[in-house]
Amino acid sequence: MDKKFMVALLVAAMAVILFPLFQSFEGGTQLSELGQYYTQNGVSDTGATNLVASVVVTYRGLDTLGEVTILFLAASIISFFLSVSKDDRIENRTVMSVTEILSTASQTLVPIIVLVGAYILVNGHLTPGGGFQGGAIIASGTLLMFLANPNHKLNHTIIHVIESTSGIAFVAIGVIGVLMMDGGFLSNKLFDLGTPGEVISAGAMPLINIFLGLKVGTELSNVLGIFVESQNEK
Amino acid sequence: MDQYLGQVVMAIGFILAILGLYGLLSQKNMIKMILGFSIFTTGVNIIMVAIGYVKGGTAPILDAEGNAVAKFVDPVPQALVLTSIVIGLGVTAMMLAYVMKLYQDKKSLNINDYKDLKW
Amino acid sequence: MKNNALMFLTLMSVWVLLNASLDPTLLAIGAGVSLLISFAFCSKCDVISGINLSPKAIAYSFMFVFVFIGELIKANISISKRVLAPSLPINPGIVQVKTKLKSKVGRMVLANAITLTPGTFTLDIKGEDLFIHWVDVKSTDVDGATKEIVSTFEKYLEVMYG
Amino acid sequence: MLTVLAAILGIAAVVGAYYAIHNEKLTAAIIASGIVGMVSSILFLLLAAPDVAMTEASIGSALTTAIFFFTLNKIRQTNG
Repeated sequence: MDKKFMVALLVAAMAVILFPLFQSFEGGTQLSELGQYYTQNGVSDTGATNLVASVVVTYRGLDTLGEVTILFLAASIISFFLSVSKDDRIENRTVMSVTEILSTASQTLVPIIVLVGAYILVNGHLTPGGGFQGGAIIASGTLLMFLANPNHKLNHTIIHVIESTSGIAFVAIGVIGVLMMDGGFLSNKLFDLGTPGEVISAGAMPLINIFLGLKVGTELSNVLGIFVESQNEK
Repeated sequence: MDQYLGQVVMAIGFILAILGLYGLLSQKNMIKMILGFSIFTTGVNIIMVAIGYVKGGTAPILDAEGNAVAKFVDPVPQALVLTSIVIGLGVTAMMLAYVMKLYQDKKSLNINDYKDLKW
Repeated sequence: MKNNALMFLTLMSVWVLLNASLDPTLLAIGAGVSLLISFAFCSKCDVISGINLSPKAIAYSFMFVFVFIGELIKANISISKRVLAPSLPINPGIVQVKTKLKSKVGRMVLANAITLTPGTFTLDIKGEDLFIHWVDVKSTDVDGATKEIVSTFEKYLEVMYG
Repeated sequence: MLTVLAAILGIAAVVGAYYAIHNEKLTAAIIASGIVGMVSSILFLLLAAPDVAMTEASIGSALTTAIFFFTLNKIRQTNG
């Protein structure tokens, strides 16, 4: 009784806190000051037509670095908790048999899913997409691979090499921006801005997007791989 | 016709957030608690995107010449939510890893069985 | 090597369709990405090489599309009739059928074609036996069910995938 | 028109969330929370946020659900 009352009180307090936000929301007739600045100066500042990507990658690039760090920390903690020692591992686990249809279809579907991820990475500064979306789609390709073949082993060496290389490259581009240009961290004036709408444009943004996507994609694949391998314990 | 779209979606976000919070607080099963947490996160993300919505606005993507053709919605909340979703997956996975380890220890999913830190 | 080349061509065409442009820069990026993927994910995939590329097979592929659409419309009408009839004349059950197809792609396309037509649903494949959930079981023995369900598609798939 | 669509999707999301919290069967609850992720991805699209919709569709509905199921499978293994 006492505990239920406390829960009800907390939920009611949350509702009371949220309600004024709902009441004061007029459906948004105009942008905030910051949003207005980004919409008006986004293209001339960054050369990218996708404003969300330019906010994620350039204007708020430092936040993105923090986000990638948090993801890396979470992946490290998961692998610390769930890593299976060699003595406890079952080499070829007998799982519920995977249908031939799924294993056949996944052979063609996995490459195509990864290709779509790459397409979203490369065009991130022009159309909806960018590093996070591409990385998430690449990770779902890995998930399909695991579902089709539960005993599949990820090549951890390659994954770690890709992950750390792209992480270092991401930070390096940021630091070069501080040192050489006056644009600050992750300035994309490293290269020529080019004409908006072309594939090679928006300065360093496509490059940053690709490194970000590789990092997020390998990180999430790694988390999935640890979860799958933890099923092989004992 | 669509002048209340922002309000409707925001209300959905509120209901989801409150339901998620209620699940997080009231359930005893740890996996159920984590499910409640992930629903709470989804609700908060919907609220954040709804705040940046502008009536009749289009996605903040310019045409090939770089001209703003129409009214845009606010790109800032969208960028924040983007990172929030990815972090949400990392945090959920981490909590589930803890649950797996705790279950190996005591063979129970009930949160009331873990009173080692209670005093 | 042949598998990798075929996979590369498939991926390249998907890339061109996605981008809807023949910009040389994009094509170069696509070629690089497709090459990388076809070697990284296609080390021992034998799916695409199962496809027969003779002129007869290509003609049969086009015919198969029309046959499939025809079957789809027929099955949809028949199922709608069953659903709308007040007495609900259904007789569901699981039947076993046999297929003559040897290649994996052929069997995958067969199973998906059976699933996509309403009323029949492929549950599993074991060797050459398909297990199918059928809304209106007309014959319970293997040969009769095979004739009813599989043989329409199999005639074309046998030529297409050998 | 979009408002009506959003309201219908919202009902689906709320019912899914309620089901996820109150169902005794964990498998059904996890699937229901996957439905919430999928529906919210369409809501993001209605709010003119295609970037967010893409991320939510692949993470909220696919990867999160899969990780929950891996955990459930491991717990059942430990049990029996």
